Amino acid sequence: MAINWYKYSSPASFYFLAGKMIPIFIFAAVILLIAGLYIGFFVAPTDFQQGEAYRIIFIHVPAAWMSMFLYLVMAFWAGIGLAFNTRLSSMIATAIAPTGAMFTFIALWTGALWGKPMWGTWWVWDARLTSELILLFLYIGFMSLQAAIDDPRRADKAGAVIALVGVVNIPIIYFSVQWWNTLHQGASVSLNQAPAMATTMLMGMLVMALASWMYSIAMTLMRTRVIILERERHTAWVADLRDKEKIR
Amino acid sequence: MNWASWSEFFAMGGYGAYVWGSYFVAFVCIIGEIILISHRRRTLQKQQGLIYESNSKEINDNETAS
Amino acid sequence: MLQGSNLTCVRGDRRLFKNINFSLREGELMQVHGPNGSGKTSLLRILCGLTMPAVGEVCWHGDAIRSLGGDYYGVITYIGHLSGTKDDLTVIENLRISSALAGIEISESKAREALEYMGLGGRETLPVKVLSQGQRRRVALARLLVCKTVLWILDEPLAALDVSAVKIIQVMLEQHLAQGGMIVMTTHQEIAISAKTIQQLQLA
Amino acid sequence: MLQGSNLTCVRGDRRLFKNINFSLREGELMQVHGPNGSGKTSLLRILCGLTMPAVGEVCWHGDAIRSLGGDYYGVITYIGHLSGTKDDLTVIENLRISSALAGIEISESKAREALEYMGLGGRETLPVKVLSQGQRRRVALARLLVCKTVLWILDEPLAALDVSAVKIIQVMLEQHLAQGGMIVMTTHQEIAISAKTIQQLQLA
Amino acid sequence: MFLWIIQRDLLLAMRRQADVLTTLFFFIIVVSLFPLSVGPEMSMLRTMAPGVVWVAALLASMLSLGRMFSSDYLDGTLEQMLLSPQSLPLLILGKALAHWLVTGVPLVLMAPILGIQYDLPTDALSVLTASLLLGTPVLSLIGAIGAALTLGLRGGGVLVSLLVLPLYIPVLIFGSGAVEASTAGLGYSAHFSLLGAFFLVSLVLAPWATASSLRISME
Amino acid sequence: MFLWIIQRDLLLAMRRQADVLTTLFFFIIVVSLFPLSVGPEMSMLRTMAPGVVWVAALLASMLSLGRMFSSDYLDGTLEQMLLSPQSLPLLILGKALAHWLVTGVPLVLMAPILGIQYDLPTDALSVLTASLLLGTPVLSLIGAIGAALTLGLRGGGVLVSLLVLPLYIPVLIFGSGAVEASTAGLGYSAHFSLLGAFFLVSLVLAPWATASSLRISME
Ligand code: HEM
Ligand SMILES: Nc1ncnc2c1ncn2[C@@H]1O[C@H](COP(=O)(O)OP(=O)(O)OP(=O)(O)O)[C@@H](O)[C@H]1O
Ligand SMILES: Nc1ncnc2c1ncn2[C@@H]1O[C@H](COP(=O)(O)OP(=O)(O)OP(=O)(O)O)[C@@H](O)[C@H]1O
Ligand SMILES: [Mg+2]
Ligand SMILES: [Mg+2]
Repeated sequence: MAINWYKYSSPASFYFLAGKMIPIFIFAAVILLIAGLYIGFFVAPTDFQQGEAYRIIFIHVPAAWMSMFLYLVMAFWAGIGLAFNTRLSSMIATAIAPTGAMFTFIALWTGALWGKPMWGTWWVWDARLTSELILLFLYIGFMSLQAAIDDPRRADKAGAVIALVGVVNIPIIYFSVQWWNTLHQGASVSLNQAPAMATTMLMGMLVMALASWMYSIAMTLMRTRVIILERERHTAWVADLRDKEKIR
Repeated sequence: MNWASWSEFFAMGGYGAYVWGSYFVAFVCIIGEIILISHRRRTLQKQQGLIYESNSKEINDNETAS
Repeated sequence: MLQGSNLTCVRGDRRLFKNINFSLREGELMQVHGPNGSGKTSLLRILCGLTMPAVGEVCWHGDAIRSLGGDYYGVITYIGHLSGTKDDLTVIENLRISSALAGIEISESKAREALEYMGLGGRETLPVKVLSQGQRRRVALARLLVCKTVLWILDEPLAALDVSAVKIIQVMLEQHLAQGGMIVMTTHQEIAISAKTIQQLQLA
Repeated sequence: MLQGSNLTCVRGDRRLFKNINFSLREGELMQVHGPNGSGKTSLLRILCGLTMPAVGEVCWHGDAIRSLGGDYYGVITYIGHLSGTKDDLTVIENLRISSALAGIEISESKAREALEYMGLGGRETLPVKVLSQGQRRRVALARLLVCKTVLWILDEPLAALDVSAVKIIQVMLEQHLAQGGMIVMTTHQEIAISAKTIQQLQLA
Repeated sequence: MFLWIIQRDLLLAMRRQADVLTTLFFFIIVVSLFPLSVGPEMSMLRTMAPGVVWVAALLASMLSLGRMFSSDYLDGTLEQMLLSPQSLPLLILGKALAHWLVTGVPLVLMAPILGIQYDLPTDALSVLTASLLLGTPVLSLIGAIGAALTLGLRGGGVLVSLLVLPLYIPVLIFGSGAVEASTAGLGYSAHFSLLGAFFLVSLVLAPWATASSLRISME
Repeated sequence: MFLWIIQRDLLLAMRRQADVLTTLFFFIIVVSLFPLSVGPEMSMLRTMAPGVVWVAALLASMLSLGRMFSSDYLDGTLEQMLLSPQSLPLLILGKALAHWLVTGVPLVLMAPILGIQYDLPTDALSVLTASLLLGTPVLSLIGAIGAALTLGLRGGGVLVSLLVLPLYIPVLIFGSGAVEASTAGLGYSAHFSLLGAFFLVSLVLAPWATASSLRISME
């Protein structure tokens, strides 16, 4: 018989399933991270325009990608939770937000550290950079709203509304690039110098991006598990779990 | 291999501060996040006087039994 | 007919009540009793559809109220702990606007009449913020005189009222019941209402 | 000794009462009666010094209260229609802070004890905003248990309370009077308090 | 019904007499602060003008958001609104319209005068006014969502700005962008059609989102 | 006693968890709005920077004024404060201090980072921070008067700004003036001594003025 997927939409089953999956994802993340860093620092050659500073790319670009992607994933789960009143999906959305905010912060930070040597300034008010900053605000707004509401059910629903409204905003901000003269380098600047270098760099970036993926999944699962315990601490299955552990 | 020596590696062609600053902060964020989550879990356990850490096999048995 | 089946209410970590069943017919009064914090207000809000019960369903003539939406709101009047009056508006404006909100537009003279009846004569044009506690409550209750709804859900309507006002309310409730209305109410004060059937619901 | 001489209160273009005279001694209770809007709250606020009377003077042991200022505030406790609790703080924080504000710092255990006595045991760490109407009132009244003031001025202390809470308050008031305290209070509900002397002041 | 709500909110605004005036006054002060703190060079001021006016409009609109539902919430009127047989999104539309009439319209009327202070050319002035006319209703509509979500959360005043400002940003960009484009002699019809699109989208979606936020908040 | 009040207000702020953070983010967002609507030219932004940061600080402080007394008023705590045997001006000083700790201090800490985004030189940054450090307490103290006067006038949020902004303007002018003077290479000690004078005067007078305003509002 096929796996009963529906079963895993109950927090209890998800809790145990997630418990089993976390080590796998952490392991994958560590392996990929080591591989990615190795490629980034030892295989990829020096860029003749930017010198060694370009090696920031291996953290900057995956972080920037993740920051945007995680927002969409978060809004998706929050929306599912709002529409179908499934507790678990709302919890996942809540669990994704801090990780997404962290990646946004990393993208901003590494970008700033890259900007100083490249553009001679930590910050410019350019569309790409500004939109990333706004993304950070969207994450923080989502988290502060949820933190300000005591009742978890209400927090879930209110968070979902703001997350979904925020999604409408993302493409708008993203396309506003066309009205602005952008300073932020696109892919063309340093990648097309030599084909060999482009491939190793691309490889490094992709491996690091995969590592970020695995890491994000692991963190989300871990945080979801904690949230489940916090919210379901009065249910029978948590009590069962607790008793069993005490006896042992 | 790009680097003749470790010191050259750490210097990053004069951009050491920027490159390592980026990687260091990113690393701190990641570790910080992990610590925050496990801290949250531990306070929960302390509050409730519980041990949630589960032996997945035992739980599995329990699940199929029920 | 208002029916509650299997109603359970959970607040925070506390289950206030569970498995409450009742059915209320035309001309019947249900008094909800219980000590402070036993969940009377929570129950009344569930009956209005302002809160969802953790388990169970409220039905109006057989249909779940959550599926009825606006149609249900057209037949109920809820008066809670808060009076729902705006401090900055005058007494008469408050009454007319709150009635309009409930779907009944009333003329100025009709409003004056209702206020006169509630003992607020001569105070129609004062802003509500200068009124005394009991007078505010009267303004809120005046709405019962002008509305044409069947089901009244009243949360401690007598709080802050003096004896003469309690009398007025008592008569009003009895008339409503005699005309085939239904009432669900809570109160910590004693009030003797004569009605066909009075159900008593005791919480915790 | 609290004395009111010739008190007159004017609100807007309405004179609520005039020429009220009374004097209240240790161990005495004064109940202020009157229909809604007759000026009971206004009188109590005048006795606290929150409002100035249009005519007349309130004296505490012979000195006009407006000349006493902070010293007078040290001997009275006023509990009005509003509960004076902060929705976002927990029950116990509210009690401790409101006591501190009144000049008495109480320990956590003392506060818990008072709350337990008021029937709020087990709810000490809930934010006040989730409490029921009657429970909020109890939090406000818990202050009477910890304060050491002589004169209590209570505006409808029984509103929203259930019978068991009314009982608690009644005992509390009697004890205070027996210890030589003074109480001025209003209420629309019947409450039988045994005291040396009970003065009845009827407004309007 | 719809009219009753608008009428009620306007009546309340009138009752608090100086209400309309104060929003306006706030707007004027913020706009006038800049020349004070930046200095009097005209060319500089002219470049800044659309941005400053728009930011001020946005802040003025945001500042008064708290009022939109919170007093209704505290005194129980909102409960009654949720229990009204009328359509809730329509009620909300009425409230947003009243909000706009009180906060938006005065700004639109005032903008040309302030623009003159910043030495804007005449056609830039009219573009500025038009962009405000199209943009400020969007601010009221979107703001309603934020106000509804933060209802009853004390200290919501700052939280609401955190939620709403990122959503205001596109309006700000295209609103001030239109004026800049016109000063630069470029076409600004694209900006306007985008503003119009925002307006339509928010007109259709915001009342619903606000209605569900209100139900969530009152749960 | 004094400590109790501060502690209570800080506790309230903490209870609304992200409260301090939200003020901070409000500040950051407002500061970021200007480049969005004015455009990204650095030289322009540099000139605007002190004005923008100061206006934002002023707004952040003003926005949270409503909170200072109104919730205490609505739930009756304020009545109790007036009846407290403690000195009322001292209580108010405590509240103003708590307000400053929650709204002012985060801004002071954040200002250098925002200054960097606007590309301000290092010494201008330190002058900016110092001017904020001296100026923001004045904002809280003066704000308290306005908040007390508009108490109970619903919709006071905007009215308070009407009352308070004119009083804030001198602080704004000298605060941002100090930074400009330093960028222009002129002395800025005169600005600072004026700011200091404002601080002392408001420290002495504002609590009394607020106390009597409160008594008037509660009459
Ligand atoms: C605080 C400053 C910065 C921020 C917020 C930022 C943000 C971003 C974001 C959001 C992306 C993903 C965009 C996409 O996938 O289309 C990205 C990609 C990238 N960034 Fe940055 N960035 C910053 C600074 C820099 C600097 C200084 C450089 C190099 C001089 C740089 C080089 C790149 C490159 C090469 C990419 C990859 C583009 C691609 O995917 O094709 N960034 N950045
Ligand atoms: N988050 C929460 N955690 C724990 N208990 C809660 C929570 N929220 C509400 N409660 C409890 O739920 C109850 C709500 O009671 P409700 O307001 O329905 O009482 P009531 O019967 O109307 O009382 P009253 O007679 O005082 O009006 C209170 O006892 C309150 O303490
Ligand atoms: N500006 C005004 N103009 C006219 N009348 C006013 C004005 N301000 C207050 N009043 C009247 O003053 C009275 C105040 O009454 P107060 O609050 O003291 O009554 P109370 O005896 O406490 O009544 P309750 O039993 O309802 O609490 C009310 O009748 C009110 O209508
Ligand atoms: Mg109740
Ligand atoms: Mg009264």
